[in-house]
Parts: sequence; C-alpha cells; structure tokens
Amino acid sequence: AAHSGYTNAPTGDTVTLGFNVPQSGPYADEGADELRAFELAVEHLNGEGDGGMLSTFSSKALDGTGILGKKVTFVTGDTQTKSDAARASAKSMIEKDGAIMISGGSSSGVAVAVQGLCQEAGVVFMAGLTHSNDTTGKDKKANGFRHFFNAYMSAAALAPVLKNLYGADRAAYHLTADYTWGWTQQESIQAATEALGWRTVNNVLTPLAATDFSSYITPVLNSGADVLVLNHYGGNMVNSLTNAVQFGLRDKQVNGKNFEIVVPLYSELMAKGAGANIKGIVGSQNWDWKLENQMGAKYTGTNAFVQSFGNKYGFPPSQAAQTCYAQTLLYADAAARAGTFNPCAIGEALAGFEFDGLGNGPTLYRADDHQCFKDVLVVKGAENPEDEFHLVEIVEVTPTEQVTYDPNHPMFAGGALGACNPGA
Amino acid sequence: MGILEVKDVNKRFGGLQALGNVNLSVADNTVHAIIGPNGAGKSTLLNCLVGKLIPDTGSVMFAGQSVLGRKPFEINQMGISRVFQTPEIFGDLTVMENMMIPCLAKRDGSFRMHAIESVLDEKALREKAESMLEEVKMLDKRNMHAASMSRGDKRRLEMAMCLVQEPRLLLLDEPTAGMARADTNNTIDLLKEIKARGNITMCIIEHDMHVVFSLADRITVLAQGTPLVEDTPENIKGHPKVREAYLGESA
Amino acid sequence: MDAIILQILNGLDKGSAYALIALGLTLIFGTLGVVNFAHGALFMIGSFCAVTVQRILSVSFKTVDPSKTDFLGNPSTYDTPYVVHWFGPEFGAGIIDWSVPLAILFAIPIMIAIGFIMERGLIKHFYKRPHADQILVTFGLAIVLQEVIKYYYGANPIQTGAPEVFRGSFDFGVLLGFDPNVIIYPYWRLVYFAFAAVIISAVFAFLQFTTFGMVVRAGMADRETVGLLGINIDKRFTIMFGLAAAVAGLAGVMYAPINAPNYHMGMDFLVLSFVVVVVGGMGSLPGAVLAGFLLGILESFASMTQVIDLIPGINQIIIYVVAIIVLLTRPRGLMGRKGVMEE
Amino acid sequence: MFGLEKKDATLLLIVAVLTMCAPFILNPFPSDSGLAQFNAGYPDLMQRFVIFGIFAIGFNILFGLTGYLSFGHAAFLGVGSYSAVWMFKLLSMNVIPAILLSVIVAGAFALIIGFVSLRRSGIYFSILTLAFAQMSFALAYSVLTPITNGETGLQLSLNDPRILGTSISADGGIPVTQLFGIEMRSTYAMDVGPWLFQFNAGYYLCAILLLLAFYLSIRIFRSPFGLMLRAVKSNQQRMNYTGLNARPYTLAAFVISGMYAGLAGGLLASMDPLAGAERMQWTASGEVVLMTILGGAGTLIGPVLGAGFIKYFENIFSKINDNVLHQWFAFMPDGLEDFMVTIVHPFVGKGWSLTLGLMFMAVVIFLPGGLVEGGQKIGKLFRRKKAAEDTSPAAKTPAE
Amino acid sequence: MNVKPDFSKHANHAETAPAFLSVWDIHAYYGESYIVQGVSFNVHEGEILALLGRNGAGKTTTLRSIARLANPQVNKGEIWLDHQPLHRMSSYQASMAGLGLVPEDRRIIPGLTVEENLQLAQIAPPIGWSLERLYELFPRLGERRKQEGVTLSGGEQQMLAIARALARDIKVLLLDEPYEGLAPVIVDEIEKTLRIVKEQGMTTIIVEQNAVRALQLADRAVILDTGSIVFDGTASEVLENEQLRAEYLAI
Ligand SMILES: Nc1ncnc2c1ncn2[C@@H]1O[C@H](COP(=O)(O)OP(=O)(O)OP(=O)(O)O)[C@@H](O)[C@H]1O
Ligand SMILES: Nc1ncnc2c1ncn2[C@@H]1O[C@H](COP(=O)(O)OP(=O)(O)OP(=O)(O)O)[C@@H](O)[C@H]1O
Ligand SMILES: [Mg+2]
Ligand SMILES: [Mg+2]
Repeated sequence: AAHSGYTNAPTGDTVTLGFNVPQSGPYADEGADELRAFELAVEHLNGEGDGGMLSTFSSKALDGTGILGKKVTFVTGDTQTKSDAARASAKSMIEKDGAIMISGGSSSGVAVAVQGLCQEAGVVFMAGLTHSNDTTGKDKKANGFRHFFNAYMSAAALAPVLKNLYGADRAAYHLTADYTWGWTQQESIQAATEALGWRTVNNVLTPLAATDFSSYITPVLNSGADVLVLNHYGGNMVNSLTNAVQFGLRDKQVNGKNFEIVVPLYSELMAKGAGANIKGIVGSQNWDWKLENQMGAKYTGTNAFVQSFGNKYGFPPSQAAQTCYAQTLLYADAAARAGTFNPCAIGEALAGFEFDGLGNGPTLYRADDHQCFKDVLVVKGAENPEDEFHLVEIVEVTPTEQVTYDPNHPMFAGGALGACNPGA
Repeated sequence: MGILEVKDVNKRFGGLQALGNVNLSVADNTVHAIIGPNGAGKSTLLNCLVGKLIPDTGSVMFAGQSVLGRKPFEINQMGISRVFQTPEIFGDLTVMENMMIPCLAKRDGSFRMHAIESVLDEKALREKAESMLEEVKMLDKRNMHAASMSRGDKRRLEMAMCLVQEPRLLLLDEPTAGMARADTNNTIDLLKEIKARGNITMCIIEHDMHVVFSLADRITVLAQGTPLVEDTPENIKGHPKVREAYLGESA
Repeated sequence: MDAIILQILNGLDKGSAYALIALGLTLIFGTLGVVNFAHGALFMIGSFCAVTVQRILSVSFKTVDPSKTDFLGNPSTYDTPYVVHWFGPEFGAGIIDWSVPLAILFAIPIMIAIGFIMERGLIKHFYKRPHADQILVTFGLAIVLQEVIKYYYGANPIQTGAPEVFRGSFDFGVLLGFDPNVIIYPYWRLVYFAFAAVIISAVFAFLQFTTFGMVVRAGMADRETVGLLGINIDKRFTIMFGLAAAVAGLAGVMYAPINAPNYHMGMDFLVLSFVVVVVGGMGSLPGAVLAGFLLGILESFASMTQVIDLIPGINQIIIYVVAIIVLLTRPRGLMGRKGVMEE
Repeated sequence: MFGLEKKDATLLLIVAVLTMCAPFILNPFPSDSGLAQFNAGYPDLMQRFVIFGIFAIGFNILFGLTGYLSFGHAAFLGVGSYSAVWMFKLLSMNVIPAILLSVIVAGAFALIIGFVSLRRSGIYFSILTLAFAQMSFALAYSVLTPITNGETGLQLSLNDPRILGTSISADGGIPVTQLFGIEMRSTYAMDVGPWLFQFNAGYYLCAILLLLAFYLSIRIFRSPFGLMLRAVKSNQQRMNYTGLNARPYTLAAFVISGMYAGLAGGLLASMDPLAGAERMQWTASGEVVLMTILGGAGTLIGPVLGAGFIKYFENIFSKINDNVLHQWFAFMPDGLEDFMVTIVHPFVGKGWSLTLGLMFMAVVIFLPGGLVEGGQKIGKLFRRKKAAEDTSPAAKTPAE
Repeated sequence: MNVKPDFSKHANHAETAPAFLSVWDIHAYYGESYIVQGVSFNVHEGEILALLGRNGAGKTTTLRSIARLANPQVNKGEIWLDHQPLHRMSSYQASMAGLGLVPEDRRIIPGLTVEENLQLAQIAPPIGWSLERLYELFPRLGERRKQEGVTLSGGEQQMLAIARALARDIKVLLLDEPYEGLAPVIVDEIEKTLRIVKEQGMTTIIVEQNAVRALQLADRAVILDTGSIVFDGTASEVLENEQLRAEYLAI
C-alpha cells in the first residue's frame, strides 16, 4: 500500500473492513449472527436498506454514502475461536485484502489476541463479543475498542438484583471454566456478591473440554450452598446448567430457602441451547431486542435495528449482532468525524465519545481504557415463552453509574493502553 | 571346552516341557547339526541361544561368557547370528539395502548417526555387500524388492545377511527348506566353503538328511525336549533308536 | 462417604458412555483393524437421530393469532404439532415427550444402514491400506458428516429432553440408609446405565455364543486364508461394521438428554474413546468396557475438590496420566491381545 | 551438488526456485479480478506455508522413515513457540536466540517424551504421545497460565523486561521482531500493473530455513542413518538379531523431528510473537499427520505439499463469502447467478471444512500415496502420451 | 530337450473338458510382473499330479491362481472344476465348490487355537472330516488342541494346515510344499495319508521341492519353468528321463 502515514490507507473509491468471526467450532451460530449484523451495517452505511440505527444515532456525521465518500466493502474470515487461527485470518485481511479495521469475535482469548495484532499492524480493532475484564483491563490496547460489557459490569449489575430476589444471606458455590475469562468472571461475581453479604462456599474450576459436569454438580448437593453460580459460557454453560437441573438442584430446599442457579453471562443462543432448563435463571446481558418496547424510549435505536434486521433475516437480532452492528457504525462515524481513516485520529474521535441512539441508551467510550459504559440488563429465562424469540425476559436494567468503575480498579490493573499505532 | 556350552537348560510352555535338561557342547570351528522330530524343541533351543526366549533354568555360555540376560542385539554383538525358520528380512527394502544393514552394524554396538561419515566408508561396505551377494548368487537381484522374491531367494538373502557379519557362531534353522535341489546343493557348497575358511562355528537344524550328512561334524538328536544321542554322522545313520524316532525307513 | 458414592455413580454413568463408544470402536478398530476417526461422528449422528425424531414428531402447522403481534409488529402465529392435532393434546404431547426412546427404533435401522454404506462404499477399500490412509479418509468423512449436520442443524446445542417421567431424580441415598436428599441421582442417568449394560451384554452374547466373532478376528488376521476356507469374509465385515455403527448410534441417542447434542460432540469424544480402547487393550471387548468404566470413575474422583486441592489441574489430565501409567506398566493395555496393531 | 545425487539436487533446486519466487507464483491473478480471492501471495500465508512445511518435513523424518506415528507432535511446536516468545520478552527481539532456544527446548522436550513413549510401538506409541501432548495442552491452557498466559496466548507487552533491547519502541509501541535490524514484518511491495507482489523479510528467512531443513532431510533420507530408520519400520526383529538396538535410532529420529517442530514453532513466534495453547491440542497434532499423509508419507516433497494444501484451504476458502460469490457469478442472469451461489455456498466460507473433508477423502481414495503420487501419475500420463506420439509416426510408415 | 505340452487335448475346451480339473491358458500377474505365462493342464479324478520346477518358476503362483486368490491377478484363462467355472468365482466360492489349498507358508491364523483353526474350516459348507477323525490322523494336534496355532513347531503347523484342508469336504486338494520342514518319519506319515485320501477318490496337485518323493507318489507330473510348462506326462517318464531331471530338477 502507498505510504500515507498509516496502514492500508484506502486509495480507490472503496474502503475495506474485515469481519473476523467464528464460522466453525461451537460458536459458529453466534458468528453467523454477527456476520448478519455486519452485512446489515455495511448496507446501511452505503445507503441501502432502511438505514437502521443511522437515523436514531445521536451523531449525524454519517449520511449513507459510505465513509468519507468511499463505498464500504468487507471481507470475512473464520476465527475458529482459536487465537492462532484468528490472528492468521486477521492478518490475511490486513495483508491481502487491505482491511483497515477488524471487528468481530466471540471469545475473550481471541479478542485479546487479535487486538494485540491490530495494535502491531496499525489498524483499528472494534471488539465483538468479549466479556473478560482483561480486554480493556490488563490487555487493553490503544487501537482496540470494546462496546460489549465485561465481567465486572455483569457482577455489579447482578448483585443488587440478586439481593432483591434471593436475599442477603446466601451461600454460593461457584463452578468456573478454567481459563482466563472464567477466572475474571468468577472473581468479579464473588467480589460483588460478597459485598452483599453472601458467603462463598467453594469455587471449583472445570476443564474447558468437559462435557459432562455431573461430577462437579454432585458435591454441590451437600455442600451447604444454596446458590450455584455457573461461570460458564456457550456449550459449557448449556451442559453444566442442564446437568444441574437434571440433578434436581432447583427442586431443592437448603437452609430453608429455595436453591437457586445464577448464570452471570447470558445470551439468546445459550438460552435456546439450554431449552427448558433456563426457565427462571437469572443473568446479565449487554442488550436485548425487547429493550425499547419494555423499558422505554431511553433505548431508542433498538426497535429501528430490530425492524431492519428482522425484515432482512426473519428473526430478531442477538446481543452479539447488536454489538457488532453498533461497533461498525461507531467506527464509521468516528472516521467521518475525524475526516480520515488514520487509526490514531479515529482513536481520538472515539476516546471519550458520548453517544446515544444505538439501542443501549446514553453511552460513553471511555478514553482511559476504550471501554463503553452504558446500562446493563439483568435478565432471566422466561417461564412460558410465547415463541423461541421470547426465551429471555428482562428483569431490570441497572443504570450506568452502578456498573462504572475506576480505570485503575485492581481487577483491571496491570496493563497500559500505550500509544496508538498507525502502522506503516 | 567348546565355544558354546549349554548346561541343563529347561524351558516350559504352560504344561509343556519344551526343553528338558538339555546339555550341549559345540566345539570351535565345527558344524554341529541338531535333528529331531517336529516339535522336539530344536527351534526353542535356538531361541534360547539368541535371547528370543529365556530358559527357565540352566546356563548358556558362549566363548566363556553367559548369554543369558542379554538382549538379542547384545548377543548378536557377541558374535552369534541366526537364520530363521521363516525368513526374517527387511521386506520393504531392496536386496542391496538389506545387505547394507548388517554391514553398517558395528560389532561394538555403538549407535552412530552415519549421516556425516557415510561418504567415508560407504564404498567399502558396498563392495563387501556385493561380494557376499555374488557368493550366494544373488547379485543380479540386488535391486529387487525383498518382499517380492520367491521364498528360496528370501532364505538365501537372509543367509547372506548373516554371513556378511562374519559371525563366530552361525545358527541356521532349516536353511534349505523349500529350496530347489540345485540351490540346496549350492548352499551346501557355500557353507562348506565358509567352513573351510575357518574361524566359524555352525549349528544347523535341518530335516533334509542329505544336507545334514554332507555338512555336519557332529549330530545331536533331540526328542521331546531332551537329547537322545550325540554322535558322528556315520553312527547316527545306523542308530536304531534314531531310525525309529526320526529317520523312518526312507533314510 | 456420600460424596464418594455419588462420584462412583457419576463414574459409572460417564463410564457407560465411554464403554459404549469404546465398545463400538473396538469392534471396528480392535477387531477390523480400521482406525476409524469417524466413530465419534457416528455417535453424534445417533444423538441427532434423537433430535430428528423430536423434530419430526413436532412438525406443526401455523395458526394466526390476531390478538398478539410478533417482534416485527405483524400478527403472530402459533404452532400446533400435527401429532397433537391428530391424537389429541394429551396423547399427542405424550408422543413428543417420548421422542428419545422412540428414536431408538428409528436409529437402529438408520445407523445400521449408515454403517453398511460406509463399509461397502468406503472402508472396504481401506482394510489393506496403511493405517495412515485410514486415518485420513475417516477423518475426512468425520468432517463431512459433521459439516452436513451443522449445515442443517446449526452449531448451537439442541436440547432434547428425556420423557417427563424420567426427568426427575431418584433418592438413592434412602435405599442405602442415608438421610433423604443426600444421594440423589437423575432417573435418566440410571436408565442410561441400565441401557449400556443391556447393549454391552447383547454384544458380548452375540460374539461369545456365535462363531461370528472368531471368524471376524480370523478374517482380520488373515483374510486370504479365511477365504480359502469358504467363508465370505466381506459380508461379515460389513455386518460387524453395521453392528459397531449401531452401538455407537444407540449410545448417542440415549446420551441426547444428558447433554444437548451439538455437531462437534463426536470430536470431543473421539480422542477419549481411542484412549479408552487402547488402555483397555487392542482387540479386547472386555478390556474396552473395563477401561471405559475405570477411566469414568477415576475422572469423577479426580474432579473432587479435595483431590484438585491436592494436585491442581489433575482433573484436566487424569485420563492421560492413567493412560501413560497403564501403557508403561502393561505393554498391551489392560487386557490386550498379542499382535493386534503392534506395528 | 552438496553431496546429493542428481535427482535430489534437482528436487532441491526446484524447491529453492519455487520458494524464492513464491511471491510471484502464489499471486497469479490480478488484484482487481474476481479470482484475486485465490491469491495466496501475502506474507502471512506464505510464511505459514513454509513454516508448516518445515513442521511436516520434520514429522515425516519420524513417521515416513520409521513408521512411528506420533499423535502429539504439536506439543513440540507449542513448546518452541513459548520458548521463542519468552526469549523475546526477556532477552531481545532478535529472532536468532529465540529460534535457537525453541529448537533446543523442543529437542529436550522431545528427548524426554520420546524416551518414555518409544518403549512402546504401534498404536500404543501413538496414544502415549497423544497423552503427553494433551497433558501439555491442558496444563498450558489453565494451570500453567503464569507461564503460558492460558487461553489468550503468550503475547509481548509494554512492560517486558527485555535485557538486550528496549521495553518500548521509540513510537510508544511494542518493539517488533528483527534479525540484526531487519524487521521481520518489513515488506517490499511491487506494483506491476494490476498485480501486487509482496516480498517480506520474514518470509525469506523462513524460506531459507525451509531449504536448509529440506536439504538436511534429504541427507537424512539418503544416509545410512535413514536406511536404519527404514529398517526399523520394515522389521525390528531382524534388526535386533543383526546386533542393532533400534531404540537409539528411533529416539534420534524422534528428537530430530521434535527439533524441526520446535524450529517451526520458533519461526511462527518470530513472524508473529504470540504462542497459544491450542497450538498443542490434538487437532494440531492431527493436522501435521494429515499434511504428511496427504502429501505422501515417506516422500521428500510430499509433506510440504500437504502443508500448503491444508493451509491454503484454511486461509483462502474460509474467506469466500456470499458477497464474493455474487461477484464471481455476476455475469450470469440473475436467476442463474443465485442458483450458482446457492450451489457453491455450502462449500466455501463457513463451509470450508466441508470442502477440506471432501478433499481429504478424494485424495486418499483416488491418489493412494498422496499428492506426490498424484503428480507422478500425471507425469507418467504425459510421458506415455509423449511416447505414444513418438511412436505413432513410425506406425504410419510401414516397415517395408 | 523341451517336451512341449500337448494342447490338442484341450481343443474345444470348456464344454467337452474331459478332465476333472482343467486349467486352460492362464496368465497371471503380480502388479506389472508377468509370472504365469499361459499354463494349461488337466487333472483327472482321483489322480495325483506333481507340479515341479525351480524356485521362482511360478508353481505357487499357479496354485494361487487356481484357488482364485486376489493376488496374483489372472488376466486370461479358464479353470473348470467338475464342470464349474472356477475362473468366475472368488476364493471363498471356489472353496465352496470343492477346492482346498494348503498354502506354502501354512497360514495358521494367529490368535486362534489349534481347535479354532479347525473349527473355522467347518463354518461354511461343505464340511468334511470330523475333528475327531483329524485328531486320530494327527494325534499331535489332538494333544495341542488348546494351544495357539502359531506357537506350534514348524512341522506341527504343517500338519494343522493339511488337517484344516481335510476338515472341508473338498474335491481337489492343492498342496504347496507339504513336506517342507517335516521330519522324515512325518513325511512318510503324510505320504501315507495322501495315499489314503487318494484311495477315497481325492484329486490332488502337489508342489514339492523333494521331486523324487513327489514323483513316487504322483501319477502324473508337470514341470514349470519361468511360468511356462516344459513337460507334461507321467511321473515315471520324468523319473526315467535323465536329461529332464538334470535340467529342471537337478536330480
Ligand atoms: N510360545 C509357545 N507357547 C507354547 N508352546 C510352544 C511355544 N513355542 C513352541 N511351543 C511348543 O514347543 C514344542 C517345541 O517347538 P519347537 O518350535 O522348538 O520345535 P522344533 O523342534 O523346532 O520343530 P520343527 O522341526 O517342527 O520346527 C512344540 O511342541 C511347540 O508346540
Ligand atoms: N507378491 C509378489 N509380488 C511380486 N512378485 C512376486 C510375488 N510373489 C512371487 N513373486 C515372483 O513371482 C515369481 C514366481 O514365484 P512363485 O512363488 O510362484 O515361485 P515358486 O515356483 O513357488 O518358487 P518357490 O519354489 O521358491 O516357492 C518369482 O520370481 C517371485 O519373485
Ligand atoms: Mg523349528
Ligand atoms: Mg512356492
């Protein structure tokens, strides 16, 4: 590429974005949904379709003529939910296709790995679904941005609701996926629930490869705990939850209270996978398609997005889709406002950017760590879903203030944002 | 005292006494034949000599050293080579490559990468292998795939592989079984010549009496795991017990 | 004590799954000598038989319900399964509820057919080929099967419940004199254990009381000679393969309610089942079953907190540690026969 | 040449020319054409081709010659990568010490695992190696996170100590890997009309090492040592009774191939300083097995071809999405276009593994012996055709 | 001297085939190598035919072709057994049609006991001698019935291989070097057995390196050399023909 001060400066009349999502492996369906959102976002940016959230977005720098007058094109790749493969795929987008921004992904390990790559290569990384504290904590990077919420925020949002629902005198037993995301999730939720007065009976690490959790579930029965916290995601969560329900945990009475199960991080796909077992189980989400209808106009944008997504694909979008869509728009908007694709200028435009109308209510892209701050949803599995799109019910929305933390919070300490890297 | 001394060797397989108190002494530079009915324990005895089987009791001394407790490759390094009843060769390799392996195997047993020094002595080894092949009249088959040879040829190849090692004791388990008459005669000549060169002792198991009587200096007759008689060929031929148990009327 | 009994129960259950998969694999791998990397895929297809039966039974027609709107604001519709429509709400729903046991009937012919097709169409040509080639072709096949399932069913797990009556759990502890609610165990897992026991005994009986097993073993050792004795070994190999596929498939069908089926569940089990077969000893059916239960129980014990606290991470590697120890101390696994796949 | 026979020297020469010209050869389509999607001539993929080529060559020294099928070779690759990244973190960004350390550490690791595993043969050996590798993977993924950084993978960071070098580069970023000042990522781009050819420093380093690795493997194959290894495969019994202890030979082969894997791992980290645990998973070990068999086990060039084949599918086919398909078939009438897209759709993009699976089956069914054998068959066909052409004129002129 | 086989006997072959077993112009290949190059001969019911020749002449290959084994490939030729077209059958069908082969390396099936090896032969019809009768003929096998077949001594394995063939109700017995590795007494035994089964009407082809013994037993002889027939006549003709014996049999 020509030397214009940054990597892959677009030379022609198009600009290329790279969407790097899991297309094989257990998260392939989530990846497929992300990809749908990306395609929709590109359509809207190029002025096709109904424009979706462009009309509700508080910033009006985008006008449906692409970005900075250049038509948006995109390339896609498969992360396989492996950091190696994800980096290879991202590299090929950068080196071969001239992608100027990489987005997507469905796990924190991949997000951190690809974020590191984008930093080195001098392109912008707009994280997809990544929930670990590390992504904008110890592994944060100047070129990387996260719209999705994180483990700390989940915990902070859940804690008061859990207190309301289950009381302050509870004993929790944690099962935790034995890798970095699981640990940060567990650490966060433990801290938040202990602050309420809950006791932590035990925390058991489960292998990633585990499919049958029975041998981890049975000790819970007689441990004296009355809440089980499943710090699992995806297939792990579906299996551990299913096993827990099979073993009758939910029918049990311990210490005179109903035994409860909590799944801190929720998603629509997981709820679908867990089927009836998810009924009444509480967790947190970044966004839900019913948000505007149920919680009011504060969350404007939601309906616009659901309409255009639903019309195109026939079903409502997932939170992963909404994040990816929002991230694409945010990137485009930042470029438009900055007047250039230079990652450093875009970084400046995004840092401290406050916006509204992308479905989450007023949101801040904090400059210190490139983490978005917005309301977090507490949800639970519907008891009697009217159809497969209503598996999740919104319980409450926890306002931004409650989930905001100091950038130097110990759970996020240790890394440095560093300087932005424009590459070549 | 002979170069090979077998003392009171016993070997049982479950309820079967395959070898019972076998004593055998083989003198240096002689050909000693072991004959006997099928299942008498001849191959089992050889297996005990080369470390394939470990006798239950007894001792096996070769050149003053015990072979018991040593691994087959160590026993070979002491100077014992063996031709098997069913040919054991490197089927995937060519005849010439088959010959190169024993040529490369050093008697001291040291492991060598052979990658660097190969250029140095490969030519000499190659010549050695070729002259051995010439002796067994297989030079024209040098590039043949060993597995696709007829069985007689496999036997001869195996014999050549053993001979090229210049062993002090050569064990032959039915070397001419399945060989055409002409080749059997050639083999007899070859073994005679090897013997004449000296410095080699042979133990031979054979059911072909023509071969046995043309080569052997002494013969041990084994029956049901125990030596029946040991004597010179002439005496054995006339031995009534042997005729009855083994040779039959046609000998 | 109660914790130990629970872990033994868990181990038996996990062991049943391992044993069933390993049993099928031994029939193919230990007896036919084919390294079948598609075996996990057969297990997966079995599970998807359950999913499919559930889907078929739930095929519905739509009725518009004008009182409600769907997420796009259009009048919403609701589904009525045809079986419910035909047989009335109670019996119809009952049929759907029983779809997993019904799937057994469906899976047997399907799995046998898949086994036959696989053997006749593909594996047949690979008996004499090197193991490496077998690995390549069956691995390719496994990927293809997996991707086909993914194409039609997606990557997300699909919950396939056991019949209502088996859904609860059973207070096992009371039987043993413990307090109530101390040792409770899900009904379905007990069903699975019993089912595994039946299948395993059936396979053993079939191979023990007929000459079939002997002929196949002989055929594997020396096809040519068995042919010389007037035996059509090809036919028997095909049957054996169909049998193995059926065992794998049935293990999968019954496993569906325990863990929601997903398209890559076969791969998750594949490596493990090879380890089980080899630890059990190549070619030995009792060995495979024994190793399956042994590893299942050890795995359960290794996941107890007390053990993990002692040796962190042991739950991650226990199976491999056991495999290494067994193979180093017993050259042919627990009950392996000499000469089977030792080259 | 270099002590090689003519045939081998020619092969080495061909490989040398191909690797050196890879940026051209792999970029045959102009970048504005629809087929540009099939171009593979960008640094990352080219590097992967040669690095996995090295990995497969090494694996073939063990498997192709001795017949010992290791199902845990990825462990050595992973260990190599981790060592290299640690070297970058602690010592210097120069790739030489990193690569050296990765080869040495992988070799030592292979020595230990090999020593234990080689006590068994056949399938028992395979499962032992698999067990060791899976253990390494599981530990690296969780328990050993302080050393391996677990799931995320070991990366460089701004506060690495780096004794010989700086923690932070002048522009505030993490320094990049280099060879005496030549940055591995530096790429010279050459625009020729619509073509864009990229010459990457890292790629050429890998390519040169591939040639060295290939040369060494030819020497091993042709040496008496190689003959011994083939003898191990053919008949261990006879080897024993010829006074040869097979163990040191197989162990040497195991360690050599482990070092090749370590080299590949070190290079991966040198090109992209990240080491992830999944590099050690059984699927990764399985991949190198597949590469070797696919290309042709026991042949010299086969493993390299197999590595290229699999990496090509993984990186190129996975990126073809419906958009691209619509572009390709845009010239067709709408109905037909959609039809074609629907037909091709399941095989590309997220269906790339389906295509890969089908290719595995096709290759092994129709080309037993792998791609090399396929090449030979085609070669033979040509020669036969040529021979037929040569004789046909003679046939037209009768002998009388 | 070359004695050309008399092909006129085969005129109008298939339908009018006079013989019990007739082999007509078979050509067999191992891969690319052309081994049996147009062999034709007839065997009459109840007759013993000796098939002789040097190592590698193609005797085994001829027998394997008749037994319809997958390797070698027979590209051309017809084989009729009692009006049944063997050449259109696979080996198990040929066996059911009444063909029994005792292969040259015995092919005892590993992993099976002696008894199982015999039982295996009695799974597919037609079933021949009962196990008791076989054990009577070879008491050795009776003693060893629970032992794994491959651990038998060489000679015992040979007995097992022959017994296994007789366990089926065969019409034609093909023996590939049945005397190899057998003690002379046992050879006498087996020869007696062969005479017994001959008296019961068995048709036999015997391949043997011990040409004299084979000829004493046989009614007729066929000599093969490099894949072609060089002599077809009565056994006594060979025994009388010095030149023939010297040239092809080295006796
Ligand atoms: N591994 C074994 N297990 C059980 N029995 C065995 C084993 N090996 C050999 N035998 C038995 O030991 C006896 C001696 O066998 P051996 O092979 O030594 O006989 P042999 O004298 O070589 O006979 P032949 O001349 O027929 O080869 C036989 O009866 C045989 O069945
Ligand atoms: N599997 C094979 N592949 C290729 N060639 C073979 C194969 N088996 C045998 N041959 C070749 O076929 C020729 C005939 O072999 P065959 O075994 O029929 O000879 P034979 O007359 O039985 O000899 P012998 O007396 O040594 O057993 C030999 O030259 C041999 O090299
Ligand atoms: Mg013997
Ligand atoms: Mg023969």
